[in-house]
Amino acid sequence: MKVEKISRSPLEELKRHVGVIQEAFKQAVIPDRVTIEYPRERRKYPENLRGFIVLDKSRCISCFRCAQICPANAIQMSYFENFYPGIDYTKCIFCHFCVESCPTGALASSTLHDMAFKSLEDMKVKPNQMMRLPAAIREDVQSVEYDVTKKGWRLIRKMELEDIKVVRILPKLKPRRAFCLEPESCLGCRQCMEVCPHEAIVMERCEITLEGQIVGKGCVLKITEKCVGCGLCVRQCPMKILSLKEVE
Amino acid sequence: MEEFTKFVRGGILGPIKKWGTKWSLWPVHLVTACCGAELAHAFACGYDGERIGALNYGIARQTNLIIVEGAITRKMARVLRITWEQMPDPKFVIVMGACGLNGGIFWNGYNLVKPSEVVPVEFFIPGCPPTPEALLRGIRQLQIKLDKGVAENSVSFSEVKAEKGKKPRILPRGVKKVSLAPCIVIAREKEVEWELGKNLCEKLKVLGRAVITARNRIALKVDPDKLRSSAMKLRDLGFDHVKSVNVVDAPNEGKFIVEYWISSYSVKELMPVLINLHSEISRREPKISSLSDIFPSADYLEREMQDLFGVEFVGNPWKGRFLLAPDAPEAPLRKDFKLQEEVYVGD
Amino acid sequence: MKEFHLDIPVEPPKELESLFLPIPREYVEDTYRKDEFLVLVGPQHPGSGHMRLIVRVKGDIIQEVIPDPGYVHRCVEKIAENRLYIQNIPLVERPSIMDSANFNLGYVRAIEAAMDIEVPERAKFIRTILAELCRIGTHLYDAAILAVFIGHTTGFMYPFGIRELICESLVRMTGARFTSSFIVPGGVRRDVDEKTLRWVYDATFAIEKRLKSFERIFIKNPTVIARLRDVGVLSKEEAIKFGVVGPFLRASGVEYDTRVVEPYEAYEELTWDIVTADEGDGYARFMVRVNEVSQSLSIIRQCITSMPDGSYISEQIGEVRGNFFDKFADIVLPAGEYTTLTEAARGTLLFTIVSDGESNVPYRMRIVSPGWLYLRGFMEALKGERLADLQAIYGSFGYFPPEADR
Amino acid sequence: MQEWQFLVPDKKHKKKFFGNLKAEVIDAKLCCHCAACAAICPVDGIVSGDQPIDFPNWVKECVDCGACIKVCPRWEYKPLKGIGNYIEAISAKSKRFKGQDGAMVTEITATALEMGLIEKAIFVSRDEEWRTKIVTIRSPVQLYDRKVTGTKYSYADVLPALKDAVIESKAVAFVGTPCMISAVRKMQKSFKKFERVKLAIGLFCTENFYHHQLSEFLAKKGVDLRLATKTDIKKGKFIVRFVDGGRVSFPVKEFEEIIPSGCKVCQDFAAVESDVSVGSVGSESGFSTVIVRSEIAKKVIDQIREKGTAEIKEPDIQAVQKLCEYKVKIHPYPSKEKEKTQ
Amino acid sequence: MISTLFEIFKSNMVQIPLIQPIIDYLMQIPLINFIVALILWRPFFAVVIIPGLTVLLLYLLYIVWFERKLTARVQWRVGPLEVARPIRGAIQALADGLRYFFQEAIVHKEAHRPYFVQLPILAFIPILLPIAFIPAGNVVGIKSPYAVQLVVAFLALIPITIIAIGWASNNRFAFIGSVREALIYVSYEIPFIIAVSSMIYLYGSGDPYVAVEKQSIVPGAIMNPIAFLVFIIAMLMATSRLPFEIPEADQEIAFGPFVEYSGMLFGLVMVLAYEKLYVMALLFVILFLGGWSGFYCELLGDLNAPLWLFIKTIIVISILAIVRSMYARYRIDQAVRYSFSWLIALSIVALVIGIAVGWIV
Repeated sequence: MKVEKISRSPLEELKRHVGVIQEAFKQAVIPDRVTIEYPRERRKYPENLRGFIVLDKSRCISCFRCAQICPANAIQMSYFENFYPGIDYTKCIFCHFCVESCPTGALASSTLHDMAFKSLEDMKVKPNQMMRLPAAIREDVQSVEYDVTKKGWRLIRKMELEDIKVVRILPKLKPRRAFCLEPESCLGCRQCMEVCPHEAIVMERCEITLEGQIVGKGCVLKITEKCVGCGLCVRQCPMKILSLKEVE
Repeated sequence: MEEFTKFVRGGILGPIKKWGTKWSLWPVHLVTACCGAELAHAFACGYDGERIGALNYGIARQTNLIIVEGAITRKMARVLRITWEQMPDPKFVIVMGACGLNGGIFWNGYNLVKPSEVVPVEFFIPGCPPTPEALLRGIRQLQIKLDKGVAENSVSFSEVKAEKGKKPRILPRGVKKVSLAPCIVIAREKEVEWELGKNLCEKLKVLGRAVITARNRIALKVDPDKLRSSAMKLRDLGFDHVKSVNVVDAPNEGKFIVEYWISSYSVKELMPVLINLHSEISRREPKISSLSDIFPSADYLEREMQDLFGVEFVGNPWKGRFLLAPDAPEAPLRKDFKLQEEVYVGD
Repeated sequence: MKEFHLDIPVEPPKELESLFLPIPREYVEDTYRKDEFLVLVGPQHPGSGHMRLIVRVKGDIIQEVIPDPGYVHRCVEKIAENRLYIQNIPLVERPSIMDSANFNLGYVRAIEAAMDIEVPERAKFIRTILAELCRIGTHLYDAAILAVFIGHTTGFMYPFGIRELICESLVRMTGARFTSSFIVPGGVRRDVDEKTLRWVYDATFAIEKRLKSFERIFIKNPTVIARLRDVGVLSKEEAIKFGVVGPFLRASGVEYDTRVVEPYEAYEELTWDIVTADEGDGYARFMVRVNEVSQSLSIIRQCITSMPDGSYISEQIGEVRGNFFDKFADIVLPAGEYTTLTEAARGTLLFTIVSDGESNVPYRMRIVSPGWLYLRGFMEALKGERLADLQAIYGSFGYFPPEADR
Repeated sequence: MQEWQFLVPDKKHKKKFFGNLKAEVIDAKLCCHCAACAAICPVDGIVSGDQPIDFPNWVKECVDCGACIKVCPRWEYKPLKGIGNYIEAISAKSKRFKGQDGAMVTEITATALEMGLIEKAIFVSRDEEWRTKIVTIRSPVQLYDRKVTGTKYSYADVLPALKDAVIESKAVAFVGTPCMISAVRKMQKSFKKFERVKLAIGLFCTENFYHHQLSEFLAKKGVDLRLATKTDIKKGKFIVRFVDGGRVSFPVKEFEEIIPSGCKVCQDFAAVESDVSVGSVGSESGFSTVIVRSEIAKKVIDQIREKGTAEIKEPDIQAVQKLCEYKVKIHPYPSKEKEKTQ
Repeated sequence: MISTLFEIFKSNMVQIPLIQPIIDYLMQIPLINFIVALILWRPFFAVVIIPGLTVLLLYLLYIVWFERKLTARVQWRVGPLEVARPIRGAIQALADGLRYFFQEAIVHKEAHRPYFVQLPILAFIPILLPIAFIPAGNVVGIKSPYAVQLVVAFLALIPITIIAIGWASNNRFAFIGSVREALIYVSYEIPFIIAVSSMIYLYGSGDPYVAVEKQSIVPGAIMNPIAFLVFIIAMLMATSRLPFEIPEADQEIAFGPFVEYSGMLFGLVMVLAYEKLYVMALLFVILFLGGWSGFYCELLGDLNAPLWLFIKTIIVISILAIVRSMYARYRIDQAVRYSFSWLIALSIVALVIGIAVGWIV
């Protein structure tokens, strides 16, 4: 498709001038205004707007997935009763890879997105501050929504306050547990045991027998029922012999 | 004079001055990075920052607010400081966007500077990019600060009580896995049904090793001293521009692989074909002849590679830095320049 | 007309030494000896983005322009070598956030090409919608910047107003106004429901309606035409020689569009035209993009009306929610080099990923963004024009430094 | 509930396992610098490089798993000697590749890759200063690089890279000195995963050097390694060839002072435990002697024969035998000094 | 001495029946009566109160706000608002003015310091001088039969101060801006003078009183529409308004001559164009829109004429304000070419019409 050539005749020129003047005066008389007067009114964003992230501590299994998937390394785990994620909003880019990665739905997105801080220190949010939505300064008295139809676009103002919502979508995942695929390759380094946040892997000393003969001292490692399938051991294992499997 | 200044600042006229400043926060037009798009939204008709008295305006002398729109690079940091120095008192700085706060996604980049280390900053706005509402919230917070005299965060966190525990001895391993012995294969042959490509490969065999790597992609390896003649030959075949110049650093094999991605606009059937003309040069004396006179489109790309890898393109008239600031590290894209590693456990 | 030189030796101003000019001192002295003038435009200048142009003028005529880019060089290529493949998705979007879907798409396609992932039809259509929305958004953004560069503030406001609809569409579909990071290897992150698609469908009509106002007040504005016509002309030969890309190449009469030359996603199944022009001047460059906006609107409508049912992500990947880490963190591409071409809004976008076959980070990632490719053509177009045209040509190219500098 | 067992080796000292290793191997000057311990260490604490193996801060960081002892070829050292068992021995020269002599290591790897017996091979490359670098070979194309082929007389950390390769791929080959081969065999004994090392190509080896010592030594002699294209040991002489075609040579005896202590106790010349050993001894110049010891290697050699990618001759096996004996003679174990002290 | 002055003032006072009782009361108080008499002394009243300085300031506050508001309206947005919501943000310009007033005024090192500081203040002289000559009924500063010519002559001084400002700034962009100002000056001044002289020919005199009188039936705009058009375009060019905002072009040369100004000084130079517009609009109203003639209100007395003049001026300027949101900026060579071809041609046509109509009337 070729772009139409623009005519250079003075008459056309004049026509265009008239068009401009017409449009400007039309707008001056009946403006198609689309401004959202923000501090006074709040725009109704859809629920899936990616905003401030809220943590439900009771669901968190300290699996480090959020911290390790974060492209900006904004999530660092802090140790309370267990490891919980804290988000550094000086780095957070609101991609919500962490929310998508959370296997239990402990992290949830909220529609709170208008924040301003006076110092960088205040922006490093600790896990215990993330469990509730923060109280935000709000000056809005009404809410606005875009109304789009085939005919055009206008704003609908409603005299009601838009709540900041927390949207928690629980992932449909079967429970998983760690399994050892290749016990013969175990180094015996016990890293899996030490890294486990739930003390689900235990070790006992024993004697190793091979074909009925005692070969030497050894240990036995057990993955117990406590395992919640966080997968830390899987990633920790230097020989990569552990794996997560779905269990019924 | 000093007494006069003092009087103006704190005297009876103080409240008037404060009021004037509060409703007339004019951000200077200092676009530093891509958050400028959201800044434009905040001042365009969707949100109209002019409503609250902020008018995006001209240059440093006539304004009193800098909105740092994201990343400040080494080059830009100087500009930011100069702009700030040029501005008349009283002046304020708001930083928007993660890049400007702590680097954001570029936190371990070699070229970023934190604005808060360059100029005093009043308010920080998180987001990447922050929504226009967030920016207006920042301006609003600044107004409130001018009103009350103290700065406030716009959100206040309610802390849930939690016992602080002790860090365990072993911390989980990072997820990143970097090969100790990387293998770099540029031209991996692939079987594809592509008649034109096979013909081309036949034609190019005289120049060097020509391999079809995928549909529409041909890799042609030539000796460094034959690079120019090969390029000329390609030009005669109808290839007329360079789409990319790339250097791959292979320290384990002690070489740089210099690639030119050459394609054609003028011959219709060659349009989809991308020829990767590459040759290997020694890492100790990284020199290769430039193709910028054969393909002028390679000029800036070569300059960039010269800057980032320290590979000298003999024949390119440009010497010295192009993309990087004078104080940026030498040849940062070489593999021996390491970036800071991630930390997954905080305090 | 005969020129008369005043034979007075002029010393270059002292300030030129303190401005870290990347050009040699002799060049500056030579300029001043020849009764010419160096004007530094940017980076803090109302009519330039985040870059500096060292403009050598003779009277009002530009003799040569030397770009001083890198003010937004954010080391994307280096950082990408230190991040997981999946973590690079937000990273590659950042150079051009208004065009995020196209950048995202180019990168993800390179991964898919390497791993031989088949993308389901529905995902392809959703991706196409996102890419086209971003294309419209970018063209509008550039139109707005062009308007403000030639002093037309209304021309700035209207596109940004219309862009609000684009942003709203993106929020409804993906959850973010700009940087959606929505396209992942194998498909997209979430399904988009019928209601949202209907909304986007209606929005295309609303956009079209608003664009009519914009056309009257800006596109057909005689002052705009006067400023852009016959300004910064790049002939077809020049455009090819200097490797100009995208709409700017098409404005010079070359019918090259990656979406046709090397079709990807759903473009083959839709009907649309390549927009070209012959003049190669500023107005042609602008008009090509204006016409592309309407083409894109039509593509979006076609996509929505013929949206196939099915999965939004490849079966090789499976449900993403909650599984994101497990699915994507350990992606390792087979060793080799993978290059994809994508038609981003401003032109051809080239992604090269070199993988060593063992690391879960790219060995080398090369982005050649359209801005960086047409910078040379842009500089050539400036030669011989008036100083006041610098901004007009700048705007007509829609040069966006973060995109070029990466 | 799932459980499995693992063996904990015996300690000789009441220290953590690395302490044992340090006392018995490293400090006893037995360490051959094969870097097996560095490869296997689960906390990545053991560093090898251009200096003796060490674990800084091992007292604190060592997790006391004993893996390093399980894999160390010099732990409870019983030297291997002689030419070992073999299926056949040939002398060959590759037609495709250029290497040290007959480029048979390269040829065998390339053929194995082409046959699909292995997915990748760990090779040693070098930089301009002849520092060793490890590269993974995935396609025969890479083997055309002259830096990859050819002998480097410096230690290389092949095994850490090998471990990564083993975790990822199903079939791996590698090239190593006799001590590395022994280490890999020990690994295979303890850890099943290492059975994925399908092809262990051993090199004939008398001794190896630390890179910095070698380059300093040569620098003292006025040799700039950066200009060298090839190094070689032939008939008791260390030969360096240069870019401009020149060459210098020194008797190997002069190198006595820089031979690391670990090599002075090694008696294995022909890589007895390998699948196939390759070296120049026993062939005329331009040819390599190949000693095939296992079935898989035999398959490869048969393929080479079939395809005719190499010229094949009869080797002089006696020469190899002689050198094996010679190595036992010059590297006595337990060493004479030690015997004296005992 | 004082009493003589007092007598002079008293004899020539503005008569406003509406506030006459208050004035009468104030006149009885000593000292105050002198001030009141001074203020109401016609020449002083004309220059300082209306249509002079005081309403000029009011006008400035109004026009800056109105222009921003109108532009915002055309641009689908709201414009200044939150500063005073009940009155739709009408005091926005006051806030900006106060901010400028209290901001630091930087005089940079390279500037010619005395001129740099003086010139923005000196620029007020060519603004106020013509106001003294513009009559509003019988409220007049200096009565002169050559008032129109004088006003045109004084207006020509303003660009010279702007050029001087650019020179004093000693900045590359300021230089370019000054040169552009000079070029634009040459190109609009000729059609402007020809258009004005066509009206002088039409009315047969440069006396505003004659002009207003002659327009009592048909306004000048209808008598000579071409001159009307030329005057408007010249006015846009003279006051650096879009599409001829060339010397200040902020995207190109960053406010040209004013690039280095800050604080109060910038406040002064920024309103220069608006003041010039005001003076030109006054002249425009007198020449084309019947001046101060209008519906007479008994209560206002002498104030009637100046008020009408002022209101008409404000309306003219307000309508012109919309141009800002309509057009892009022309290039300098285009603007000069237009004015030397089309505009001069038009103005000569206007001159012919003026002479012809003047001859008929």
